[in-house]
Amino acid sequence: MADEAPFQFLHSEVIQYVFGASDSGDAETGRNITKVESMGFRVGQGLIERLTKETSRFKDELDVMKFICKDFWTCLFKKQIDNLRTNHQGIYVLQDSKFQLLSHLSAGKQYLDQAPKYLAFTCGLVRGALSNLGVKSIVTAEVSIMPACKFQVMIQKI
Amino acid sequence: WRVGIAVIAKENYPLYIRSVASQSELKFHYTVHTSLDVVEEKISAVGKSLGDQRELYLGLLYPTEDYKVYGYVTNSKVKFVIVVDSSNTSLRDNEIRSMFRKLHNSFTDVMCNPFHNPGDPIQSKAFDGIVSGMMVQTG
Amino acid sequence: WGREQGRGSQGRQMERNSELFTLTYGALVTQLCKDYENDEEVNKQLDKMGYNIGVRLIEDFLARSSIGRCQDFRETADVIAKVAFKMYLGVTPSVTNWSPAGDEFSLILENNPLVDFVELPDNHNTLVYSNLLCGVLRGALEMVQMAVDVKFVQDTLRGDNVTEIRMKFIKRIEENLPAGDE
Amino acid sequence: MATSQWDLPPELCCRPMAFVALTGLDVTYNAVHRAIWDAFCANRRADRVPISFKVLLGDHEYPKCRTKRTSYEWYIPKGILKTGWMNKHLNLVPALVVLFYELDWDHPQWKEKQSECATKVEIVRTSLQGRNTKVAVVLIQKKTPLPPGEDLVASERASTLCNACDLSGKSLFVLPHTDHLVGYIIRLENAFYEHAHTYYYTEIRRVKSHKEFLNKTTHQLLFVRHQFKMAFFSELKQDTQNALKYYRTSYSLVHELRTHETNILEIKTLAGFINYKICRLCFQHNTPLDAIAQFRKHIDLCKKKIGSAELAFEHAAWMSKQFQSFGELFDEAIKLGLTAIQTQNPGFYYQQAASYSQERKQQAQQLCQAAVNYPAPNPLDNLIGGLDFYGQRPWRQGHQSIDPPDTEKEKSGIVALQIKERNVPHSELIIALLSNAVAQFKKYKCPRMKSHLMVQMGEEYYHAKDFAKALKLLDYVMCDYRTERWFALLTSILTVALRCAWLMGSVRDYTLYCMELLGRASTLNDEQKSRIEKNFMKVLENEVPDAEPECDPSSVNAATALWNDCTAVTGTKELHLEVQDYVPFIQCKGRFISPSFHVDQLILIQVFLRSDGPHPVSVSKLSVSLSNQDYNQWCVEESTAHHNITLFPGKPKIFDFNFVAKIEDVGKKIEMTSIELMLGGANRRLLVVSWRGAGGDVASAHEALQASRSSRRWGRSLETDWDCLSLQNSTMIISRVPKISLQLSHQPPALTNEMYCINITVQSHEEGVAKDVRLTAGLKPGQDANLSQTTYTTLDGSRVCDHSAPPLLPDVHLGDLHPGEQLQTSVYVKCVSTGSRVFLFHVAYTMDTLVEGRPLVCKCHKDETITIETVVPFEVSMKFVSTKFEALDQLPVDIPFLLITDILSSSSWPLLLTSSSLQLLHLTTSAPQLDPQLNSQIHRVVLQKGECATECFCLRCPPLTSNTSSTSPVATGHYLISWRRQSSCSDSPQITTSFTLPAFVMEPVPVYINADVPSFGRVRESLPVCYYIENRTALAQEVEMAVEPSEAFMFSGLKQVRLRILPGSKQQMLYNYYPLMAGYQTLPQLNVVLPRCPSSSSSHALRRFLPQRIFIKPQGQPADDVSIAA
Repeated sequence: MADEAPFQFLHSEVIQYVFGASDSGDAETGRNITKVESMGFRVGQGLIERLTKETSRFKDELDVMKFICKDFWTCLFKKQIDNLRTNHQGIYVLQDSKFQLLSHLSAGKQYLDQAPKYLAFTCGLVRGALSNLGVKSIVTAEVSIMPACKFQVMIQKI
Repeated sequence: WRVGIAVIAKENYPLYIRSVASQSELKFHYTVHTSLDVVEEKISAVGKSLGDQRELYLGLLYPTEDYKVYGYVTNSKVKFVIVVDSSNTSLRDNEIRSMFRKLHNSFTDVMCNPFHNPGDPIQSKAFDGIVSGMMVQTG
Repeated sequence: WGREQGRGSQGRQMERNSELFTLTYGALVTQLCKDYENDEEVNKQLDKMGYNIGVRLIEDFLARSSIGRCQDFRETADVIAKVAFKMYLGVTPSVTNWSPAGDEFSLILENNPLVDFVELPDNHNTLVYSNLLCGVLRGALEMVQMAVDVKFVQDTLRGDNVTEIRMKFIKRIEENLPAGDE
Repeated sequence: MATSQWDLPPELCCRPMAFVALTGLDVTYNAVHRAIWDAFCANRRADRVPISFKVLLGDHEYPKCRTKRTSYEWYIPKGILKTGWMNKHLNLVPALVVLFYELDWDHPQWKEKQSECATKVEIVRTSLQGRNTKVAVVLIQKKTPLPPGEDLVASERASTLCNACDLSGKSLFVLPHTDHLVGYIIRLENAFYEHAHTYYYTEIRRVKSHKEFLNKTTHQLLFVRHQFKMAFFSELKQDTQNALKYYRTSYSLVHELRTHETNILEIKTLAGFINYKICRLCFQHNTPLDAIAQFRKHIDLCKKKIGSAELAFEHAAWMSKQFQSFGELFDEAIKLGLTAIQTQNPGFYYQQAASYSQERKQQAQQLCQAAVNYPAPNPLDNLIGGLDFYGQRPWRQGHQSIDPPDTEKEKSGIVALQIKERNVPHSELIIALLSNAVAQFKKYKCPRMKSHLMVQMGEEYYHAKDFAKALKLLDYVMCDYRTERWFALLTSILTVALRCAWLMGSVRDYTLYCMELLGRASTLNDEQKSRIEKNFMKVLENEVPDAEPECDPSSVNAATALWNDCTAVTGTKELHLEVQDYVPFIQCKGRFISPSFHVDQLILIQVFLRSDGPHPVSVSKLSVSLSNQDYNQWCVEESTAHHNITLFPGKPKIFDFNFVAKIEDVGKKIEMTSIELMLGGANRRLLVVSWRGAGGDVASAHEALQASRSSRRWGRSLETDWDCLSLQNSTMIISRVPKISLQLSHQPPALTNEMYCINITVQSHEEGVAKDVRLTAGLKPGQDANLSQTTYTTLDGSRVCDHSAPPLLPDVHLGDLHPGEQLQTSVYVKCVSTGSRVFLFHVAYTMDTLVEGRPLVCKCHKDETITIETVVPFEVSMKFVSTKFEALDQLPVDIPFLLITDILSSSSWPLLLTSSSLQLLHLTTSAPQLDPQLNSQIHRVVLQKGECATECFCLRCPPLTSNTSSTSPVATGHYLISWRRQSSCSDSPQITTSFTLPAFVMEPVPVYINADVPSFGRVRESLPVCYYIENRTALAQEVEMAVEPSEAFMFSGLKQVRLRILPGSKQQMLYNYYPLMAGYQTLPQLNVVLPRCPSSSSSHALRRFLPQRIFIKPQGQPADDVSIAA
């Protein structure tokens, strides 16, 4: 079964729907990014709930992060995060050297400005998953060279 | 009540409370609420000690004269509490476990219902069904 | 569909990923519900998005399943049910209720992956939750010069015990004009 | 709390200790005896053996010992345990009686004494008829005894005394009354302890021995009794292990007894006793789990043993007591170091005790109403002081068969008990237990359990009609349930609190609770709500609200009176309620519609009100208070005759307020301090409900969060959107947007010390006149401190400003600016240090505007900042050289030398050097008399970037005066350069930059030798060279000089000469050189020696002012006057 295809088609259609064809102003774009991100957030909440049904309780924040990088990522994209780094002050950087949702955008500069659209949903997924595991965070993403991608997770201490 | 089942939000407010009332509904609420003391203690214990048990099933929270209170916590810190009449000795520990597992499965489906807003009280026929089933089985 | 017959980690893996799909679809539908005044408009939007997917999906499909042109509508029906649905949704609907003229049939889904976990709230009684599928079929077939009319006639979400998609052949599109969004 | 029949008897709860009686001591009159007694009983520490001593008279009568039964054939026991028994063995029947007797070995009347002692012993023995109690004798002696064996008399008399009293040697002791008393006493009591041990041992044996006579049918009671006795004796013997063993068997036996109406109480009582002992010992042995297990077993066994239904409350009472006393044991153990845990602590047992007391109370209420008058004769007072068996009924003591002997008596007995139960202060008991539990749960981190118990306490106080206390407790815990959103519980607490408030006639609390019970946090059904709402309205109408249902009727009248009083008070009664920390049925959310407003904009506030009550509510006034009260007048809405504000259930209402900000609030924040809502009013009761800040309540934050995530359709209507309305409690007033432009033109970088010109153009785009335009220009404040020390700003570019000029020029008036006009001005800054600076240009003006028809004078301003780099205009290097252009390390005194200065432009703009000058110190020009001051060689020189100008001055140091003669460097003066940008207009001021000349050491030259040499020579033509030797010393100098031969020259003149030169005089030597070769030639070297002072300097040093080379032209060329410096 071609199981990642339906999701990819759907995802890009969602982007299409939210952002529309024309490139609107920054404020507008910002609002749309948030929209897609919050959709991802909700999906992340649900997925993590299923995913952690069998796993035993987490020891600490790092434990949670590892789970996100391994199991969660595998569940989303059939591969693990390639590199996890942290400053031990609540900032984690997750690197995916071949990020699925960018792979179909042909590499090269001209698409770099398009990238944020295609990362918002995943940022939401991660944030949703974390928040459901009790870790409040801000998740941002950046692309240097397609299709490699860095997700930065900033933990909000309450 | 011979048996009662409750789902408690991460922030410790009730998401779902149901009991086969033979005594006051209220008392059941109190029982569940007070049991959160123990749940919280157990949760906070994780990672502190070396021999911490990290199972989702928290086991018997505390015994009292007339009922037994069992606890379970999901990784999303949502708590399930099952209270059974202490006269009800038929229930084995592993039966309680499987009840919790069923609850958890059903709860996960609720969480995945796009129309459900996490944090809102649980309004789901499916979930109601599961719970009713348990009430019958144990009550 | 993976969940019922848990086929070890492989099956689970697939299940997981289809969950991502299912949940994302759910998020989309609720987003549309927020964005649009009423269910009818949501249905329309779903169909439209489905169409857009369909027109792009078809190449992917033809590529994956090296299937040539279908001789007739019956064959098309079979390909849709046995190959396409299986490939993308992991379910195989049954093809039934052929019209005497053989230009109309039903796809019966025992189990619709899009609606796992879904419980419709009362204020959405006219929402056709899975309407995306109609659009997809319509779009895809249009790419192979078939104009069809697709709609849900039964839905487990509405308490029917199966989900039924009704497909009606309208006409062959002769000149191979590029299909634009409508 | 008074002791009740359910309290465990003290003889059971105390720790049993061997009982030893001391006789023959007169502790009142005899000091020695007193001392001995004190030594026994005063401050016994734990290390002393556990004995309880009593002083008894020698002829004390001990309890009679019943003649031992030889057979149990026909004996039917009347009960399990005699009430007197334990006490008897604790306090009445000693294990050992000690006779104290004063007698020294060498006592004169030994014989008499000895027999007296013997009789005393005899008396004791007789009064102990038939008991196994031991007797011992202690001789109190004045003398310290010799070591054993040495005093033959003593040992001999001791044995005779033993015989006389027929005591074993082990039972005779000597107590020398010396200063080591305590030591002796301790030795004594250890010996006594031994005796006691053997006594109790034999007692246990004795009880055991009965066993074989007993049969299972008739004597079950005795089995229990005997095991108990053995256990108890073991305890007295401090053999707790065996004690525990016996108690356990006794316990299991007691449950083997057949129970029925008539003996169930006795069985439970005994079971309770034994259980208590077992648990207590388990804790003592530090096996708490055994204790708990035993207790659980105990409860499970007895729970169902209720007994007669009419006395069910007794069972509850008993159960309660079981839990309480276990709780106490547990608590005790913890005090002794046991560690308890959250889920297993005494609290649970106190709590259970409490709940049984509650049960007791309920049953009492049900069962005891019927009973009317107390039966006579009183079936409960038993003539022969107290019961003789534990747990029996006074009216049928000793009765053991299944059915009561006399049903009439039975009835009246029950009635009596019921009536007695009515007077029990149940609530008091319950509250006491609950508060014990609270204390425990507080200790073991169970906040919620604690709150729950406090609720129960509150409710109990309510039942006990102590409404004030009840309300206090309930109000205290309420908020926990509110903030944790357990609304069902909150509601139930509120309902009780509401009753209390009503019964106390506390209007404030009553209204508050009404408001919350009507709110969305309340789980009451609609008609309950309607009822409460009705009452709420009555309060507003200043009427007496109806009593809450379930209010105990007896208190209702009193309460009604209270209400009447407080409604009777004349005048408008105001009542203020802060509802923020509750969930009132009227919700309020306020917001400024924007987080900031320009001062010339209308400031808009929206207040949303919504009532969740069942019926419409009319509001008399709504007002918003702001941080600046002046605005409050604009934020009031009052309902009037023709328009009255009514809130319909679930229908939000919006109120818009607007006002114009005051100029002085520009740059300030305006905050909503509170929102007030007035209900009721005029000559009724005026209820002022207020919210802090912009409203909201305990629940709204959570609702907002949920709403933000929900998939509901927003923006359809206020009803649906209510939850996601967010508060905005403050706004910022920012100044009006200026409609002017500000241009700056200048030529960076700035050069140090120049008057750097910045041209400013202000262009107005206003419709009206911009009045009183002011410019503030200069160094932007808040930069590096020393920048403000090195920057000067002025408007006057015509002259170089001095240090009085400020770094920042404030408020330069530029007059008014008409629409479309523009005005220009220039500002000059002087930076005396290099580096980059930020300059601020701030143009402020006032405008008369109209906001919504209201005139408003607003200040506007526009800021520009620029960063300017300051660089040095040119580099200057200066060096002193000799006339031969050789670098000098010291300045030779009174000998000409040169100053050479290089000026290298580093400015990117062309510089105009107007002139330069020297300010000399300790130096003069080479020939002061000829030209006293040097004139500059640069005059209006223009330097492009990188170009260099050079000057050369010939100077000399005047002859040293005493004060200048020093070996340390001396300042030599300054070099001044006047310049400006070439671009700058001619009248713009010149900048003079001064450079300090290097300091130098002055070098006196004692003997100065120089020469006059033509500028060139010619081959084979005579070349006259004249040497001068000047003696500057104060002595006549011998000089030897010789000219060395050279292949380039021939010469005539003295080849070698020796001459003397007088001080201050000068000698001239003329030589005629004859060049042989052309080109640059080295002159023949002149060697000079000063034999007088060879130190003064080498010939080289003397030679250094002489030219060394000369240019020789070839032969036969016409003479020209091209001169080439040598």
